[in-house]
Amino acid sequence: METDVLIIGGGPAGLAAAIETATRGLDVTIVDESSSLGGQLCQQTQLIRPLPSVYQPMRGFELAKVLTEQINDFTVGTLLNHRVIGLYADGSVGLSDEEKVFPVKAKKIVVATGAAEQAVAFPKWTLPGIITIGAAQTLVNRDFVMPGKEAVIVGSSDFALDVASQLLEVGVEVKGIVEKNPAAAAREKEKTDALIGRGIPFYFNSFIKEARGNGQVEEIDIEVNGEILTVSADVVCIDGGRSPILDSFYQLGCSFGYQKELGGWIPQYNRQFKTDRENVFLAGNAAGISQQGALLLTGMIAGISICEDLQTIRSGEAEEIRDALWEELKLSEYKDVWEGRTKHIEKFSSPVLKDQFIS
Amino acid sequence: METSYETIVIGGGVVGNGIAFHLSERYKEGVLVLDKKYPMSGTSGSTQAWVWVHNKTPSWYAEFNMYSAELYPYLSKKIGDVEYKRTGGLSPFFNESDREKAKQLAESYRKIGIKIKVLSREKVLEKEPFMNPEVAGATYSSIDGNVNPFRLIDMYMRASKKNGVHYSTYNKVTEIQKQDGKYIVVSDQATYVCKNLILAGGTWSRELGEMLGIKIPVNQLRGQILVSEPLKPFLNFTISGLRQANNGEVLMGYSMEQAGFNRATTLDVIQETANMAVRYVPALGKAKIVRAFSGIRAMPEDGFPILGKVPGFENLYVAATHSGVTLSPLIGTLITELILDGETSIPIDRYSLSRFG
Amino acid sequence: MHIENHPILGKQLQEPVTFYFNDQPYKAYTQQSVAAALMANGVKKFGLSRKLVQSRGLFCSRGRCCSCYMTVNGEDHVRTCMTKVEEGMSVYPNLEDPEVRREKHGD
Amino acid sequence: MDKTTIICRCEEISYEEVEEVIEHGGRTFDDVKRLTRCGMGPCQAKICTGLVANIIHEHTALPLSEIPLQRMRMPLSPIKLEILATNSTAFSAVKSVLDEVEIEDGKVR
Repeated sequence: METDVLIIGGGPAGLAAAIETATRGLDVTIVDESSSLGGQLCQQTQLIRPLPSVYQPMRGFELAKVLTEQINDFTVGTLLNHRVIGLYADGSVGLSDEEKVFPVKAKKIVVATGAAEQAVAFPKWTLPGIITIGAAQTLVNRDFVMPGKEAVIVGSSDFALDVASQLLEVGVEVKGIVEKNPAAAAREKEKTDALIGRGIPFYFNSFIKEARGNGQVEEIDIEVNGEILTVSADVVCIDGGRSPILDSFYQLGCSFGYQKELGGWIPQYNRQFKTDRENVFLAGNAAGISQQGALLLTGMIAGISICEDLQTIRSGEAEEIRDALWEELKLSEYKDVWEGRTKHIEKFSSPVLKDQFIS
Repeated sequence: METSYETIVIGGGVVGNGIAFHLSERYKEGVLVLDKKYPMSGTSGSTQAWVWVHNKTPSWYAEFNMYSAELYPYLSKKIGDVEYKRTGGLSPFFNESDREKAKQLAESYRKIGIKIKVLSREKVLEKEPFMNPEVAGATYSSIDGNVNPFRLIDMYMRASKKNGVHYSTYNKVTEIQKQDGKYIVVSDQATYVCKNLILAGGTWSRELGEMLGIKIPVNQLRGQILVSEPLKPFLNFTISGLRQANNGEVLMGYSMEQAGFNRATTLDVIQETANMAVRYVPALGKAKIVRAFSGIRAMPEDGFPILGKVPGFENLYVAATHSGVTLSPLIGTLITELILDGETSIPIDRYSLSRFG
Repeated sequence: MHIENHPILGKQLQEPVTFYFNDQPYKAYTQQSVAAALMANGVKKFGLSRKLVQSRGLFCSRGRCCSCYMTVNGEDHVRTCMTKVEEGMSVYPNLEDPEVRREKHGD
Repeated sequence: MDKTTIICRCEEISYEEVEEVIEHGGRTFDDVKRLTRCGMGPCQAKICTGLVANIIHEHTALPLSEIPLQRMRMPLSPIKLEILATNSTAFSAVKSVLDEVEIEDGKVR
């Protein structure tokens, strides 16, 4: 199979890249492991803001629908329920539909594989009922299943606080939010205050001492200022932050750098969102963890850059659009993320890890 | 930090560690092992780790491998459980026309004491019921087996350390000089002096030799291996091409490519290997593959070990070979004898670097 | 418990199906993953760990951690978070390493 | 952290076991992996990699940017062997052992 642009990952960034490239006449193929496009947006009921100026503010699942409809107007091949297995010697990407493995030869590849949730380990964190915060959201908003009756959340990122509200809305009792950092470090003051206002206890400077249960989690010990607080819970949601999913980049031979603000190790890339491997671009959380609106912008930049490379847009015009998107990106993400991204791009030609297969 | 040693071994792979351990059995002090990274990060950590004898050729080389395989049970007793299993080795063939070749092999090797049976299709399926019933036959020898390479190196290191061997890891050697009958070894972390120097750099032997102006003609040969998830024990033998490890994983692969030091895997070879594996053992088709890895074999130019004294250099020794896992205990024993006794219990002249002229 | 009426998304449960866990029938809906369907029915323990023989269930729900491995329709080690539940599906817990089953052949 | 805490869920490797490797000079994820099997299970280190990096960081004071990524490999997620075996009929690089036996004048060389 051949295509102009192969987009790995049909989440917001991948879809944004698909829209930019497909509307400019390129033959685009999106591959995604799940059965629908939209990625994590599909189960996000929170309002997404800020969004790029071309979109009205809306909830995540609505945005997924809007983006998917936009590509439906063009000839975009969608390989759902397909996953990337690896890479052939000639650079073709190997996909599987669970019946066979076959190569796809693409002129340009966009890796938009998103982010993985990081774990927080404590004694007996392997018990059933202890799940990631993302898993809790999927259960509630995609599968329409109550993950439990009494929940404790470990971590208090923006995302975790959104999910805490969503759990409350469907009737899960949130027995507490455990945060290892002090209250002063809270990034989402507004959301924190709102939850405190609804009577949700926040335990700052705290961590999970141990989980217990017979066959599944039944109670946990929280260490708060040296004291142990035992809380009964049948679901514990772990929010250990997120980091870019790198497997595809690694196989493609991309180099990496380390930017704490972007989620740790990330591929090297430049202002075009192009990696140091020929014809390999990237977008979204895979290029550094950021907010939904920013992820769309990164996909748009990658898309425009591909069109420029494949000459379906004039270079000057591409440069203008890209500059404008970068301006918007600056306003769409946290200041430290933006600064991390700027630093990362400056270090494009001096990766920390390269030639990882050469011994 | 100590920088003066009686003996320095450069290379902490299965060969270097084998030498260090066997030396440490006989003298307790003054051995240092240097590794550019951490032991197992090279060839020794990326192998199926067969202890394999029966169809190596020519016969004198098979004999050499047999002596080493015979040492494994004793090695396990000395350094601890390395998950060595003398499973017996089975090399299936699918064309009846190969039977003649197999018989000739068995006949030739009987003379040197390697017992090989040529099995009928029925016998193969009786021994290994999951083998493809289309198999025509197999050669079989009870001498073959396998070992856990990670355990092997771990146990070598623990035993050596107990005997007083020092290890310095993440310490790449950058320069070697000969001065006043001693060797000066310059590395990332320090400059060392030693009397005896052993080059056990595996795939990097050529580069090490160049530091002293010696040509050690070792090339690289890539092999790609697939690993399945753990399965209930169902394979009885080390089959040439695949084996089931102690924890139930099946390792499969027998590929050879020239790719220099590039340890990437490619779907092309992964798919070919998968094909080979399902052809050998069709029931494996449902098993899930969790990983593919590449190992770079150290391959001397003529395929045979380079062992012993380096001509023209007093107290300089080289041990560079393919089949390091199989040969490790024997090479360790022989190099130790060479250093401490000046001669070896089994002649190794054939393996001298001097053969390359 | 299934969420019949989601506060924001409304009534979304699609076609009901019956699937079997340890041969017992359970009710689920077609859009649900096998893992979610089990959790809706109060089943959280999907199997046992290999070494320490401890209970395991859903963890990442992204097909990455393999904690939700189960035997589905006779296939061992299926990632149940990535597999949609189907009418009549038969699900068993992951209790031990898969057994290799020999293909039937003519002799 | 409690020393018995599981770090690798698949292979059930504890904090203590990871710590021991670092005490023996290991400083990368892959060093820990080869000595303990941490990260060698079905998930192939997708969950434990960050946890191990943190332990190495705590014990060696190496900054996280100097603790390299684990080596990632194909297949990117587990796949049945029979699926992998599709679309390939060539045996160009994969050889059988018996092919290496060379016979000369009716005898093994």
